[in-house]
Amino acid sequence: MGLDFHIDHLQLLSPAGEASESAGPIAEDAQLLRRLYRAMNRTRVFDAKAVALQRTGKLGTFASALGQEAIGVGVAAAMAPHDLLAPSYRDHGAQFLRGVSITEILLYWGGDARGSDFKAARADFPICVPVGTQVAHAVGAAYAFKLRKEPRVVATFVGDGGSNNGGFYEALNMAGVWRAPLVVVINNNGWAISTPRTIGTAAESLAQKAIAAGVLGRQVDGNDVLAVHVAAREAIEKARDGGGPTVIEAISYRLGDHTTADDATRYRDPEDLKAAWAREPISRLRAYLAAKGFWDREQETALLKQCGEEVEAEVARYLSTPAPKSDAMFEHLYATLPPAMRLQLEEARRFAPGEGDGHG
Amino acid sequence: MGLDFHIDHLQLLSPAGEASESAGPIAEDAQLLRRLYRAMNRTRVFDAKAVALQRTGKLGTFASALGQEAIGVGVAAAMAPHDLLAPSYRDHGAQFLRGVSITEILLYWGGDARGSDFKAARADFPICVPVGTQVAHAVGAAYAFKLRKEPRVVATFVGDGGSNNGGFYEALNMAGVWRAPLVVVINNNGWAISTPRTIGTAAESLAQKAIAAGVLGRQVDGNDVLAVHVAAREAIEKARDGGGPTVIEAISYRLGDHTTADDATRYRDPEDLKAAWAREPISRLRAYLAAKGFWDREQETALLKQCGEEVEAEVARYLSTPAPKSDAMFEHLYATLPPAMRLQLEEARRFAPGEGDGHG
Amino acid sequence: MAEVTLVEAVNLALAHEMQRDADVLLLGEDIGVNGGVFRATNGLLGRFGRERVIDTPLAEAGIAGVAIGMAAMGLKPVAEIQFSGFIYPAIDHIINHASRLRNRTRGRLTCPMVLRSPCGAGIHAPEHHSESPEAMFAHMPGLRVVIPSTPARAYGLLLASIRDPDPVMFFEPTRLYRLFREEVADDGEALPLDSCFVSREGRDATVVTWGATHYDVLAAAEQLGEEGIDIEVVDVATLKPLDFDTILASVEKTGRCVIAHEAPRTAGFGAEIAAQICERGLYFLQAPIKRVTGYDVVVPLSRLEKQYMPSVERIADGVKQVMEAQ
Amino acid sequence: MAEVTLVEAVNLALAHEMQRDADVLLLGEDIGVNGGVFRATNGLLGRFGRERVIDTPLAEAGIAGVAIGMAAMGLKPVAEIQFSGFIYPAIDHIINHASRLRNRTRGRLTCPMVLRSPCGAGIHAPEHHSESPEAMFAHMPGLRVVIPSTPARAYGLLLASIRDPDPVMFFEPTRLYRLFREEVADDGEALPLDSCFVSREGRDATVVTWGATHYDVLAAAEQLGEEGIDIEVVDVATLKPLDFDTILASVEKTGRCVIAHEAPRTAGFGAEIAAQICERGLYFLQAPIKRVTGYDVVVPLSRLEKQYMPSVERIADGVKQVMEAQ
Ligand SMILES: Cc1ncc(C[n+]2csc(CCOP(=O)(O)OP(=O)(O)O)c2C)c(N)n1
Ligand SMILES: Cc1ncc(C[n+]2csc(CCOP(=O)(O)OP(=O)(O)O)c2C)c(N)n1
Ligand SMILES: [Mg+2]
Ligand SMILES: [Mg+2]
Repeated sequence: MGLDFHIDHLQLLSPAGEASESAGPIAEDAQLLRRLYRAMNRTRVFDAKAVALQRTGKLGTFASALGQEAIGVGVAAAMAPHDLLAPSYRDHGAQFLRGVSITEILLYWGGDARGSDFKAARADFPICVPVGTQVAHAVGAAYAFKLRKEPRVVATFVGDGGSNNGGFYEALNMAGVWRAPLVVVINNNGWAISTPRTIGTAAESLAQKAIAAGVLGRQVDGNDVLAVHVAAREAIEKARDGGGPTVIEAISYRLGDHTTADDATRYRDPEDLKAAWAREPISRLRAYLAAKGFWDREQETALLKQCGEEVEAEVARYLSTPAPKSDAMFEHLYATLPPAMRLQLEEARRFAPGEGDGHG
Repeated sequence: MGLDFHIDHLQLLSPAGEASESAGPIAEDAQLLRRLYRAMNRTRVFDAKAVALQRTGKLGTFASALGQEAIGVGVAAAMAPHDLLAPSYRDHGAQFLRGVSITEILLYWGGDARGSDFKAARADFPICVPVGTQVAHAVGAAYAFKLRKEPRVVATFVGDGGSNNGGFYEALNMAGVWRAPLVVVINNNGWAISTPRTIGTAAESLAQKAIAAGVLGRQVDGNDVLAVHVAAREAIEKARDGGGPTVIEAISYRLGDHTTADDATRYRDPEDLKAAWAREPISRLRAYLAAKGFWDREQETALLKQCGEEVEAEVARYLSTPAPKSDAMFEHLYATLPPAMRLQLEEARRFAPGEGDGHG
Repeated sequence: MAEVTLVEAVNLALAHEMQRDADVLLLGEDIGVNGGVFRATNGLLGRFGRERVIDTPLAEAGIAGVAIGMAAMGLKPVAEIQFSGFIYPAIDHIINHASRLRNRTRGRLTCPMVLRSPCGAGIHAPEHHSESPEAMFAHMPGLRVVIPSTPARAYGLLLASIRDPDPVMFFEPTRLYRLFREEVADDGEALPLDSCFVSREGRDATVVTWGATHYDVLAAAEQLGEEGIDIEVVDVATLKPLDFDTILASVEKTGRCVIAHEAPRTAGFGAEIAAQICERGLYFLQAPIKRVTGYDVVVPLSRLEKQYMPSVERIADGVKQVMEAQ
Repeated sequence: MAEVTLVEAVNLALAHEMQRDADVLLLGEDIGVNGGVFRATNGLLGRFGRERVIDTPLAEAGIAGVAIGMAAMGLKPVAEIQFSGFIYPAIDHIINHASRLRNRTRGRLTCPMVLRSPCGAGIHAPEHHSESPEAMFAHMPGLRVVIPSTPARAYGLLLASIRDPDPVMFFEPTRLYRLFREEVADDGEALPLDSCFVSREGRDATVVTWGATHYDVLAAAEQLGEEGIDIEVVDVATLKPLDFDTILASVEKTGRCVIAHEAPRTAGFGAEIAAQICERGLYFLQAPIKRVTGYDVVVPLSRLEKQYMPSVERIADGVKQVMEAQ
């Protein structure tokens, strides 16, 4: 008697950018691969700019996705528009593909709630800061879709640190019981701020956390956007077909600081960081694309130029957005402001310093 | 690549009371087996009496361990006196072996906090009602022992329902990282009040929840006190030797209502209950003991008489315990009552109705 | 029109809204086949099916969290936390998400959910089954906090809570669940969520109260009436947002005020009411305010719970104190 | 004697007690190599080792729970919750266990733990990093709730909290962490946990406050002084159990009272203070009490946090209001 469990591991592109024999049709899908490549680059260009804005006092604390671009991009590219995203705070790579604008992400980290009023991704959840709580929201949304027989799937992201939180476990366990149409992606970037993954859990993998919930768990090379994308596509299809949830552990590395408020040199061996750069997802895909003739130097130059220009335009839009007024604290607190709170609103107005300066 | 996990299942005594070939020395240890048998019977006699007391208005709501006697007894009998117990609310079978008195357990369920001031098991945790929270306390205590290099092990019990709670997971995960000297026993009695185990989780076993924490998980037949005891002994020895925590899922069945406030006929198929009676632990062990010549009818009669008398004596002690006074609310709230609360204490005294009647 | 208990009124309201609105669904521990440990959801699984009456795993944080996800997608989940003593793990989702989702997204996503939970002492229940945590929630911006004191108010306020477009904490005093019956027309008429109720008019002093204590205040009012003291009783019912005007008008009339609640005194919601009187009604007061409440101790196990709760005697005594003071 | 910041004072106190008492140990997220995200535990891992300075997994409920288990076995854990916005999952263990263990076991087991957590707005931090949840804890019987307002008080009160035989919630206003320096002798002298501090004596009105707002109240006092209004400033410091006598004595002297705190007004701890004045000091009041607080809204993201907080201007304005009222 007894029970046996297996956690598989998927890698389609080696760190050197060579496709494995089992890579399948995706390895030949130049159009898709270029789309993924562009999106990853756009995320990286944005991240660099956002960090620079913070350094010059034009943005609040910011969490860059540097090195983990393949995860957000690979997953979001597998989603249908009517699917739903429940992001963490490091998933703008995915959010951009969902239609969230760079300006919105900047407004959010610039301390302006209007950044969460996504003009395009109307149904997607906003950025979630309390680590792991977004997984329960994702499960509830997935339940709603299932109940209404809408063929929609929810994808959510959580960190390696977050996967040790009770909220992650309770939500995943419910998803298992309810066979909710859900994909939980663990961005295992090796660190929860200064806490290495090995101090977070004794589990050999994070994918095996799915076993506790009776859910399928898989490991993928999170620096291999092909593997991420294929695993996400399979999980989303399974969920859409009523096959229930999947956990995907995507193994990557946080090449930057935790946020701009962090200084990783305090706790991280520079050698580790150097080694991780050798596995990073963008140059890996570039090597493959170049070798296949799917991508050349000119395209590269054009892409980086385009990303830079686009980001600059959005930054300008962000910087010229007038600051919110004190009324905004009271707006949308309830559908209708309780009359007794009117006095507070007026007090706030009375004491508001010259409102109206931009985010710069 | 990939990872493989195995959950084993231990049964040494079949439901018919036949020992398996691999049962080992315990199957011949008449003295130990008689001790286990006595303790299980004592628990059962107590449970019947406690339920009767509640029915006649002499006890508050009570949670019987009927059918699950092998779990508490099998585990507690494997503990050393200086080990520590962090019980749930259904573990008086274990607590009795730890030296907690019947009177204390009755006082607790009779609504008198003095029932948690164990005269013998001074260091053991009190009964824990918020499901699953005791596991974290157990981990903290185990950490303290490890830090101080005391060779003590903590055992804690949690239900099948509780094993789906985030608190269980967080605590177990910490225990895994810290290699805490801990044994977590999941009393899988099939039900969380009216919620069957299958609605609680999609996991094929509850032992596999340990995998998520990188901890060893085992399944045992929880109606087989030999299996429970052997598994507990192995886990405790491992923990004492620095080998870290173990999760033991003991599969049993709740033969009674959830508590005296519950009516299981509302939600439970009588056929299931009947089938479960055929697997219950006491008659199983009796059959084995009798077949081996370790136990006879006279011993049985004497045991039941003795248990009955002892329980009656303790019940009398419980019933004649004077009710607590209103001061008790203020005592032990802090090491020293804040002076400003003195007025409240006096107000309570002033309004206390004729204090001093017994629990009857 | 039938005479029903408070718990039956809760059941009627749930059934009514589930029938009327397919977006309403229930989730919680043991609410299905078992009909809830207090039978508040009795019969609803049979009528509305497993998909809309969900027996959840034992996970209060998860229950609150998934309810938020459902609500954000337009469902109207009514989640039950089996006892208020087990609501604490859900607080994170309530304060960090339920109460903020609308504000955070500038109205793009909303959270029309109700979190029901039995509360209070007095039924000889085990440890942790006698909590009164309403003040903690009344402190959280973006929430509504409701506690009914009669079957009719339970029915009307629960309907209103389910229909409200924002999250509502709905606490049901277990001691009142079966204490008395009252005529309740199952007519789908909601009661307002922004008003206190004047349960009894009186001249001499105002007693502001809610939940199970309301019952004892009315009993004290009878006793005091016989002694010639005529008290006005205000049932707060909706603690947040607070209809302070009704309280203020009463205190203006009577000039004296007792606040009675079961939760511990310090930083209980009675403090907020006293503070507002102090801010806006100071000159009405002919005597210091008196709070008659649970003591600042852990709710004791059942043998002492009566000594803990604000009894009829303590309430009457409190009123006499404010009557005597000059 | 060195001039230190508040966060350095916290560090000094932790180091002092760890050195003095081998039972003291620290646990929390990123408190080890990283020294805490605010550096409150900087250098302590190196000095006291991994076994006594524990970097935990990301699990606030678990952190509180294991700390209770450690404390019950006689250790003196000082747990850090990285920000008060993430303290909510820990509430269950705090209210259901930490605050009750001694009472529940009639003194057999105790819970000498401290739960430290940075609190408050004003440092342009991201969402959920600006909470002021002290009132929720002040409502829980069996706890102590402490909030220092200066480096010296942080040092002395933290020492006292660690030495206290019961659980203490210790909130550290992030805005004060590095705002100013003060001389602090690292002499191991604790401050009392049962007293408010009169930070400034004055004749005309009493301002009761705590935490970061204390700093602004002192600034307002300077301004008001120039305008001829002389306020007395009471730093509550220990909210629970409350030293109300010091507050009452001040209000008796001045006859006017403003209560200033950063948490939302409704059911904030200011309400408790106002209520007690209303009960015991009504006749001292020459004007209604005024609360100057955070509004009853979700703490906004950083662009609006200044508008949310009780500013020097709002505090001064509040004092003038109570001065004008008759
Ligand atoms: C519940 C909670 N606790 C603590 C924090 C503070 N915090 C923010 S991010 C973080 C680490 C998260 O690590 P991980 O889950 O691995 O995600 P990553 O940041 O690496 O993407 C912590 C502790 C938080 N946001 N939420
Ligand atoms: C956190 C929490 N939620 C809810 C309850 C109410 N309750 C008491 S026992 C129980 C079911 C527990 O089931 P299980 O863990 O399987 O233990 P069993 O009672 O079967 O031994 C519930 C829901 C509780 N005590 N604690
Ligand atoms: Mg991480
Ligand atoms: Mg069970």
